[in-house]
Amino acid sequence: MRPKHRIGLLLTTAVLLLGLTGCQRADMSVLDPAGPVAKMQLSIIMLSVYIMSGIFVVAMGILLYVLIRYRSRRGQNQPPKQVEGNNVLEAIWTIIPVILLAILAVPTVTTAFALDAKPTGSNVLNVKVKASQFWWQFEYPDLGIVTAQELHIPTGTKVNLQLETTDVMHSFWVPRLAGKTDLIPGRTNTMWIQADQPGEFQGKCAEYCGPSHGVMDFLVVAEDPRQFQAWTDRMKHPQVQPAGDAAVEGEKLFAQNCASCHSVAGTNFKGALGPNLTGFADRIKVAGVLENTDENVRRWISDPAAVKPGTKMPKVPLNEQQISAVAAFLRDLK
Amino acid sequence: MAKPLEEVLSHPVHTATAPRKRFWLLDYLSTVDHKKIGLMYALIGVFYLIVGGIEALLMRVQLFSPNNHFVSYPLFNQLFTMHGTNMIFFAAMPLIFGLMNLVVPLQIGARDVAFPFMNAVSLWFTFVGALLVNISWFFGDAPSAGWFAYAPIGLNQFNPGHGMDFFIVGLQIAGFGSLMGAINFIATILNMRAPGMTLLRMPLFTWTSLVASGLILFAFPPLTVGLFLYMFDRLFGGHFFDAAMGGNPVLWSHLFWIFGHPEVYIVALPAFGVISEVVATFSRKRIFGYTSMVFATVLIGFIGFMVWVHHMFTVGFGAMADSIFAIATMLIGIPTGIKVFNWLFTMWGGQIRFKTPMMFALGFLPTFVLGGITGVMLSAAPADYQYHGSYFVVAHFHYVLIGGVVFGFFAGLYYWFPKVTGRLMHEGLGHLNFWFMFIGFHLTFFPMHFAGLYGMPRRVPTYNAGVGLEIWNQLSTIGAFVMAVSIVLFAMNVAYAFIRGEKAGNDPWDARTLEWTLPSPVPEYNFAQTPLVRGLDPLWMAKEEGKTTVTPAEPPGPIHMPSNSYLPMVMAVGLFIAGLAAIYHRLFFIVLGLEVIALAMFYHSLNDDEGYHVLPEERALAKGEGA
Amino acid sequence: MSNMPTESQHARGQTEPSHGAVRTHVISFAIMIVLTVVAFVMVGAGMAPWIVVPVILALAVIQVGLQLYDFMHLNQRGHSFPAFFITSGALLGLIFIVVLVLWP
Amino acid sequence: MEAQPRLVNAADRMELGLETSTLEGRNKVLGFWVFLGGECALFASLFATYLTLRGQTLNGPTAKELFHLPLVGVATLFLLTSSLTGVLGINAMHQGRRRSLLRWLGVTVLLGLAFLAVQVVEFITYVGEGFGFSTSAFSSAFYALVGFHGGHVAFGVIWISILMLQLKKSGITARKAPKVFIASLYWHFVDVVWVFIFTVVYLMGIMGI
Repeated sequence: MRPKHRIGLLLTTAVLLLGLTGCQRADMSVLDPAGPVAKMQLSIIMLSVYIMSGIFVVAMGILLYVLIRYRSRRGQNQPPKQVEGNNVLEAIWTIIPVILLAILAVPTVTTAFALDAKPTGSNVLNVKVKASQFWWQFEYPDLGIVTAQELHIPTGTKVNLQLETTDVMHSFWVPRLAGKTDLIPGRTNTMWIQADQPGEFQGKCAEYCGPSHGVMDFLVVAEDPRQFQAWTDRMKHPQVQPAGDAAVEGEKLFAQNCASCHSVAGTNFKGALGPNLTGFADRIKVAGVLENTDENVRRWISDPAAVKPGTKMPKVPLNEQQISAVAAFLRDLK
Repeated sequence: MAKPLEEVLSHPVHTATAPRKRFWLLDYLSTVDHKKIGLMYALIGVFYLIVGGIEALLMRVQLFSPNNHFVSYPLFNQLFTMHGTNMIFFAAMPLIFGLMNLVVPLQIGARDVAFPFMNAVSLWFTFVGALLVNISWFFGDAPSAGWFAYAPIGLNQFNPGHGMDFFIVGLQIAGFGSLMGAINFIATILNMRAPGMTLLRMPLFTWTSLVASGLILFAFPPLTVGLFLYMFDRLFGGHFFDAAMGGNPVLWSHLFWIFGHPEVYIVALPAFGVISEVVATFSRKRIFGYTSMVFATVLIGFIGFMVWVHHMFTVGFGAMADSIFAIATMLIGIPTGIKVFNWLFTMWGGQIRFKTPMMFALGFLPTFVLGGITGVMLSAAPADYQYHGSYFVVAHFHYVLIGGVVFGFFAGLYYWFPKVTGRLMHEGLGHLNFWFMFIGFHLTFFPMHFAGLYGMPRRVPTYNAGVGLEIWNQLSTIGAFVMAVSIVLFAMNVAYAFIRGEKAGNDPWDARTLEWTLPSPVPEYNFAQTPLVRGLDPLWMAKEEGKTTVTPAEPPGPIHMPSNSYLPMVMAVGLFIAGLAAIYHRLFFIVLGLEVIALAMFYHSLNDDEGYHVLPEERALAKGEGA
Repeated sequence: MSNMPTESQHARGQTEPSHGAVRTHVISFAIMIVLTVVAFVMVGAGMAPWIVVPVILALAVIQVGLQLYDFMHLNQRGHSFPAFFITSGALLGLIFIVVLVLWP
Repeated sequence: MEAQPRLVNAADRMELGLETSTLEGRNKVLGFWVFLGGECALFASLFATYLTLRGQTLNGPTAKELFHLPLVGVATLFLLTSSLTGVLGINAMHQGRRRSLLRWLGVTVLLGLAFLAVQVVEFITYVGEGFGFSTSAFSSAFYALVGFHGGHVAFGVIWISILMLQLKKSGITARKAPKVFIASLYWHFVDVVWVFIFTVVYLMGIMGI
């Protein structure tokens, strides 16, 4: 048995498996882009895959041939002819790669410049992204909205992102919409994204940032422009009316225990250290990672570090009933 | 009053003969013999390969399924930090220095390295550096900022424990060791070649060792500076990387990758050298395109210094920087491609024998080519915005570092093992070792390409369920254990060789270069008479003329040998004390440790030990020496 | 090391370094001082930076050349390897500096 | 017989001094040059650090407010002169004149000490003006670069002093000569670095570039 048999086998298996898993929900796949940026990037990926596969096949073809044809056999008493080299052959395998790389280099450079150009125009949406250990804040300066963990964008619109961090390095990555850009202390980076279709796109922090780096998730929620408009209206004029005793009790507890860090638009809660909780009930996730269910809200409040080790959110001294009350209050933030 | 020049030069030849035999352990602790030092380097390398491997296995168990809690998140971070650090600095580096020490002087017909004493110092610095980083576990606080230790996550504000200090001080010490080793090998290779061995007659392993040493020489100082700045920031209130005080965290990233990228070639180039030797020997053919191989090696070395920014494509330097460094990176593909095709055409027309070293070389080829082509894919900056920091990158560099370096080193270990020990390893076990490693490797790392493309970032202790990541991770975990079995098989094979291994003889592989003219194991003075080199592959040339060995260039005479010394170990102990004291801010012990080093250096400088001579009569008495 | 005796035979024919070397060194030194003074005076006189900076950098490079080639004997035969390593170090160092200045 | 590098080297050595008369000496000299190549990369990294951070003065003083030309000029004069005395020492060694060698090395050490004294005075003045190591990123980078160089000078002073002790004991031998020679290489290299420091740090700093 020779090595490349195995390679062939592995390649086939891998391709098969790829096909199989294609049926699954793959909402973080680079190979399934949902916007122009990721599409441009995928086209470079595919171009390089084609060129490189060609080189691989040629090299492995030669290896296969050589291993079969020139294996040592019985009765070979004379050593083989000692060849120093061959200028023509060596020139060939210098020049052909140069040409192939040039073919790859041209779109690489043009795409790099295309992605670097900041989109302008009246219908461009500006968003300030601020990352902290281990959550994301999204501020819409033109709309006066601040939210966290879930970035709402209208479909078919270019969104300009201004990226900053409050502590360590992070990296903003939504595989189906765009490759990543780092958020670095002391710098402001920019990138742009656009979603061509509505949907929820999983985002990840892609630069190691501490104990909970692996769960520093966020979502990009792309909606058609009318729904987006409706969302912005709700965020500008949120309904903060606790319904029921538990929620009223929750509001008091929130004021005592949570408001120093969290703010909610339309209330007196103006804490700026933690995520803004305006419209919390509409969120898909709690803390960016858990499904937004009543149980998960309580789980998160009762011991945040169990979900996100190293989080700045402390374990608040509340009993189970009080936590339920706070959860009830949060459920009413629409 | 000046002595006349003649008198100065006709310095009386020392007649002192070899000192009495020491107990073997004491002999090794005080040795300045490049072969014993090489063996100890290789042992350090294999030891940390196993330590790093265990760390990898723990991570793979954790990642077997989503939302697993086999290890905690902070522990996982320590595991990947230590895995990377151990594998690069304390497995790969000692392995290359081990092979270089064992082989390079023999290949160039030298009796020793240029600075035998400093060689021992390098070894012991590497040893205590590795020890210092790894004992952090026992001080309850292993480093957790990644082997790249990006600022500011490694600064006090975010990493208040001592783990990072162990990392910084340990790497600094090991780095000094590597730097001295590199200088030693450059001087050795340039100054101590046998008569007639011109630069373009040097074996390719020696060439790659020379270029790798040059890379260490220029790549480690930026790391040294970076680590010093880090130390100032953490221990003495500096503001190099702290953005709040005007510092710049990207500065560290730059300094780290100026070192970090050439580091890949530092460990990869000698592996390429091994492959060149093994492929030529087991095809019974001269290496194809020797001169272009040499130029490709030098070119890779130089371009290797001009591409580090591709590790920082997502930092936001803009399209201009990204384009320049993307193209520079692609350029490296060209000399690398030349090498691959030269290897293929060395085999073309040869008589290929599938011995274990050749199996590893053949396993190297497809694996390394895959790693190379994903490397070119990564160099396309806009595509890299997607790959960067994802499992695709993890797959890529393990293809280069395991597929290229580890396979290369195993080829080298199996190839030169008989020369070092005088015993052959078992072929059947060797093949089994190869197949387990080859299959386990691809099973572990091929799926990681897909995990990356499916959106899995690196350095995460857990991943999202239901987005198509489970299968890739499960395959990887299974593969990792298959690889672990291959290491056990290797250990068994070494044990077998020592217990019942066949005697190797001078030239078990029908090889081509000078080291195979020597007895196995090699006597302490290597060459009784310095050989005369008349071309590439001197032994093969001799064989073509019907001779069994290479003509000597000198009559038999007394051979000068350096004396053993415990000072290198003492100096390393001093540095260990000073390092540990610096971590815990104990000024008294810092001074004490540094004083130990200073006194050792002072003593060594004044002592002026001129070594001893082995006389021809003594050699004749030694076994295996056809007097 | 073992071939020390044969080495010494070659070295026997060694010529005494000429006293002319001292004169060369003193002249080099004088040039260095002049270059330094020029650089200091240019800055002290408050000339426009866009003239001064390239000039003083060039003066520094000339001075360094004198140090390397005269004081450190890089001009003598058998110094091709030293020259290679010191220029490589300088060249790579220059690349580090330029890249870090352009893209900090 | 074909070309042999050893013979070529031997011919080269005719012109050279005692320091390259043995293989050990040639190893030392070549090895030290190689080391200096690495030192280039080391100081380049420090220069790069300095150039990246020099604008980050925060509330601390800027280069323009801080540096005094005359002080730097005096320091430069000391170091440049010591470079000349160093090479004159090597000249004496080549002629086998031990006392002359020791005298020149002594002067070199004294000039090195004078340079260090000026630097200590300078640093003390700066700290007095509120420019400590922790004042700003600029101050950290300044002290790192200039301090690293000063450390090199101090090391050289100690090194040459120890060599002088040994030379007093043993005289100029084929084993001592390479040690003295590489110490002089080191000393010149330290001077080379200073030339760039006074140009890039001080002169350009005073111009406010």
